[in-house]
Amino acid sequence: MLAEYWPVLLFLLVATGIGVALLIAGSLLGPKRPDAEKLSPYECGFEAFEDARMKFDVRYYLIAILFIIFDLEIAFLFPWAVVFTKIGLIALIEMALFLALLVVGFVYIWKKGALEWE
Amino acid sequence: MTFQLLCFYAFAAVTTLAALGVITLRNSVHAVLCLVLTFFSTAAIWLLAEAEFLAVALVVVYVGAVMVLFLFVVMMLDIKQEPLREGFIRYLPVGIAVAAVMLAEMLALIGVRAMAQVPAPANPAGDSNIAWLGETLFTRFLLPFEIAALILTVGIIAAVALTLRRREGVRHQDPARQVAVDPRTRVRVVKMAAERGQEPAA
Amino acid sequence: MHADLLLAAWTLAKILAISVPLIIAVAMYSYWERKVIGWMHVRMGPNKIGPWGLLQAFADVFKLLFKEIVVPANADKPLFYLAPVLAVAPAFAAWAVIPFDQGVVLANLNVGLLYLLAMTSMGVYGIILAGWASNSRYALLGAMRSAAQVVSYEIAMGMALVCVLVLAGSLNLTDIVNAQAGGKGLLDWFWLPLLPVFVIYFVAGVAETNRAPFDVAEGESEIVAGFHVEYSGSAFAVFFLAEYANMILISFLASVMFLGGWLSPFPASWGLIGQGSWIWLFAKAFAFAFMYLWFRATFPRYRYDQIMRLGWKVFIPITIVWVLVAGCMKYFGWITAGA
Amino acid sequence: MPTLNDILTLLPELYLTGAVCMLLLIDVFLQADQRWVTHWLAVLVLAVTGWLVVSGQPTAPTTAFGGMFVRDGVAEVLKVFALLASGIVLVLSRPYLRDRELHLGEFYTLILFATLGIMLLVSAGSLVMIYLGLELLTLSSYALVALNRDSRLSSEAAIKYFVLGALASGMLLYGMSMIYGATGTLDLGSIRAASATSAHPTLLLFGLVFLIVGIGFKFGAAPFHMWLPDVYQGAPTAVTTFIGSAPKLAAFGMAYRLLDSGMGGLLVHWQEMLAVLAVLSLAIGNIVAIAQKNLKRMLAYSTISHMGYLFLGLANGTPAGYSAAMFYAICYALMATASFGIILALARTGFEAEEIADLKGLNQRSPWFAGLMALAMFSLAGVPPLFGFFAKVLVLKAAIDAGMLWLAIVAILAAIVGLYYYLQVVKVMYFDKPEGEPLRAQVDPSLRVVLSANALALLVLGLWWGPLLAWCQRAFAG
Repeated sequence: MLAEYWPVLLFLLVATGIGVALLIAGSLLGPKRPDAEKLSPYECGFEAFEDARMKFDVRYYLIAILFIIFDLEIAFLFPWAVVFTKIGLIALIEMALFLALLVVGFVYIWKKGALEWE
Repeated sequence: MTFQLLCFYAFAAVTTLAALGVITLRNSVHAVLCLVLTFFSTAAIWLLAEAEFLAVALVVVYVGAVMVLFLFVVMMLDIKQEPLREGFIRYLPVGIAVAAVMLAEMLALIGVRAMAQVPAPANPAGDSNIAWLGETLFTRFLLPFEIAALILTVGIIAAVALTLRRREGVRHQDPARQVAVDPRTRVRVVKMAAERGQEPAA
Repeated sequence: MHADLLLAAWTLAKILAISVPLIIAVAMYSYWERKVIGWMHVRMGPNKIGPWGLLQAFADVFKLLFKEIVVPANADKPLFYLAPVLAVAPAFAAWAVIPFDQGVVLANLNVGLLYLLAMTSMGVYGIILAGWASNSRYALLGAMRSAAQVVSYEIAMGMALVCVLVLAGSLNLTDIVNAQAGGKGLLDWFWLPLLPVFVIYFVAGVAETNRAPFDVAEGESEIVAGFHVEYSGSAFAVFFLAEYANMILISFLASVMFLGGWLSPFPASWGLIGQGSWIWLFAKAFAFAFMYLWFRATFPRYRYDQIMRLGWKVFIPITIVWVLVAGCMKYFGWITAGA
Repeated sequence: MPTLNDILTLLPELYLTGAVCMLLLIDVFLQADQRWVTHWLAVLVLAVTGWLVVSGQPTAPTTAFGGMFVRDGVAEVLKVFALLASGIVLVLSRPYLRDRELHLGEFYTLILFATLGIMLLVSAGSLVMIYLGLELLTLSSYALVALNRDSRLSSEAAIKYFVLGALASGMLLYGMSMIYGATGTLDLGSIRAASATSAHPTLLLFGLVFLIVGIGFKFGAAPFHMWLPDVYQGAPTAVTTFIGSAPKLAAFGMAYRLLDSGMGGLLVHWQEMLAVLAVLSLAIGNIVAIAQKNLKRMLAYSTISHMGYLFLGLANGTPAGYSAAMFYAICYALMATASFGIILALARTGFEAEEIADLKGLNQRSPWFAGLMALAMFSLAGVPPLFGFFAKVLVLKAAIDAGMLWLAIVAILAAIVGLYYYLQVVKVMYFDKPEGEPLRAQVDPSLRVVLSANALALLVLGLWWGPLLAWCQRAFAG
């Protein structure tokens, strides 16, 4: 089994290498003439008057949390999809129940308006 | 075989160093990235132990989802680093003591495995253990599986109940309503008789 | 030891045989994009450099390489450089499991589908880090929007993959293609039983790559270029490479999952034309890649609230239902795929 | 493959799951002023679940889903009282929550989910089920504690609870993985069988230590009690009432399943560990409680000391000891609902009634509530002839029977110290002059009825404890 993964590892290294190589090539070939105006962050003509890192709407976190939960459900679905025909009808019912619980949560967030983006 | 062992040590070293980075780096975003690296190299180690599905699932769930949330939170909270570090030295002895106990435990566990000479359970399903894992999960561990769904549902409720709030008095546009405006309700076309204006002076 | 080195070199050669054409494909794709959109706008598109302007893309690459990489004053320098690498690495590494023809695949992983999901989910790091490391408002806003959007559509994509998996019964991509083989040619492919999911998958793929009409993250009329507004020179080129490599990847994946990969659309009984070949796969992928450009030239940009609504309130419910529908199809033998 | 029998064995839990999902869906379609529908439906659901538990109780212990789930007498008793305590909490909380704009549907669904977690936990037949049941319970509890998002104290308490709770879960999980490593099974019965002949006793012991630490955290026993006072004080009182009552039954159930069903072969080892925890809890809980000005905080330290008493019974390691401990857990849950219930009854908009000084002269203002509070305090202190007294006698007897006379002596000394701060509350209510605004108790009739019944039950059960004790003993007899 592991034999199949060496190429993947190597590919990851090569892919990283491509990115790094391009960056290095760019920094070697390109000029380096910094000045204060050039280095100031983009602010449509204004001076940047404070640190750009700011607090965000809590909705973004909520999306991230919901994403984790749904991602976990998907992680459960993968092994199920592989074996459910072997296990039989019970597996289908099981997953229907599992998804039903998920749908209950989904209806809840929907009705609560967590999916509205205003 | 030796190459495999070499890989194991390399990944183990990366895991350890990255984990060290998590607790020592001053910049919290850097620390989170170290944690990502820790998870990633742990996944690689699991892969070396032939736990194929679990390894990739670790990347999908932890690296791909959980750590994204971490990054969101850490990035946006903009934590000031200095006060956080005050307790670090003070609690170091306690931490080391706990770590020592954990190490002893691990050694005990490894010792047991070595003594018992239990070969790592062979891949029961032949080429892939995902089928084996699926079968176990959906037959023997059916009840725990459904309870896991319940826990996830509670997670959804808790997340929404604790974070979502309708802010009063915030004015916002509802673009859908803006777009749905019917011109007939906004513009009145009035018919009137043409008036004769003043002739411009020649 | 000697044999091992030889094997490593051979693998490396195979990897380069995938990556180098991919880089060239990205260059030609960007040329093709400008050409196609030009035609759709009744313009000529690039036509000065090389015959029919074919060398335009390469000229652009060289121009970018010789430009300065401007690092903003308050940027987090290591992360600023790390972000493009993190964007491009998964976009390339995902290609390791794409089967180009029967047996022509770099790594025939048992969990290939999950591996793809893992790689696509890592792409979001490049975006978030680019936005944060730049320390610029526009970049950060763009990054947050983009990350939330990518993450939302990833669920729909993941669910769509599960539907495919249910019918194919294997996470291995070669097996998935073989499960779509049958006597009836294109009627055996998964797009038919999974029609809604097929549409969702490709549309979600467009949103996942932040392309028009879902390109609010870099809607130039509101937040300039989004997360990579501060990137210039070759650092920008790397982001560009990652984005286009991802688009081509999605095109290939849609072909492999739903349109039978290298299988011929004609029944096997039709002789030579009914035989599978990598040409079919490339033709299908080209069609999808063309759709990307067509969308961009045709559709006005979605609003952000519309994008989120589409992802969460339309795609996710449909895919959840279709997972069970596909389960029933498979279980009750309504379709014979994978047999 | 699940059979019909499996489903029937699990019927109360399945019903509760379905009902709470329905309730969640109904609630999101209700307006805020229709929340009473959710309220009474939730109470009804608990009652029906209780009925299902009792009516479907098999004569002999039954397992379902391949030993994952155990339905025996212990589970029955604990479930009935957990459901009862949750029901009491729901009724007592409504006026309090309504005054504070916390009367949310989530409160009900989370309490019901937590109760479901308790039911699964006390019926667990496998380490996985213990962990999942516990997570269901604690995850809901964290969210409940943080329910009042505008309160800094509440959020802080939730964070503390969450961090330490997660740490405890981690410990528990670590211990479980050790035990799994040593025995190669997750099933509690098989673990017990395997532990007797295990070739790796060191590893088992290591696992046991971590289990005990995890249990200690969840009980809130000293020295793992740090989270408890802050959480009790910071959480909205309605939520404190819940986490102070029903989950204690779950904690007992978990300890029983883990230590007796699973690690019964290592009795001699965990007996001593529990004894240490008991002494520390008794000492720290009672002594620190004296210094408290805040009633909720004082009751939190009192909880710690009561967990010490509970451990006395558990450490005995015989059916008699377990039944004494279970009796104590039930007794404590009812005393907690009563005493926190008084705080709920006296609180009103903008006023929490949670300082001991707030109770000054309660007798003049509201003699009935003062009387109920006095009953609860006397019972907590263990004054005869109340419920708490008899429960204490039972666990002391269990400790002496187990040959831990010194432990019993410590417990008696601790009880005498405890008498001081409980009587302090009574003194304040009856002998101090009222200050500030007059206290007005809630007029909600359901609250009055349930609270009165709850407090009077402490008296009635103190006089007429026979049937309850017999029920507890029967549970462990089989």
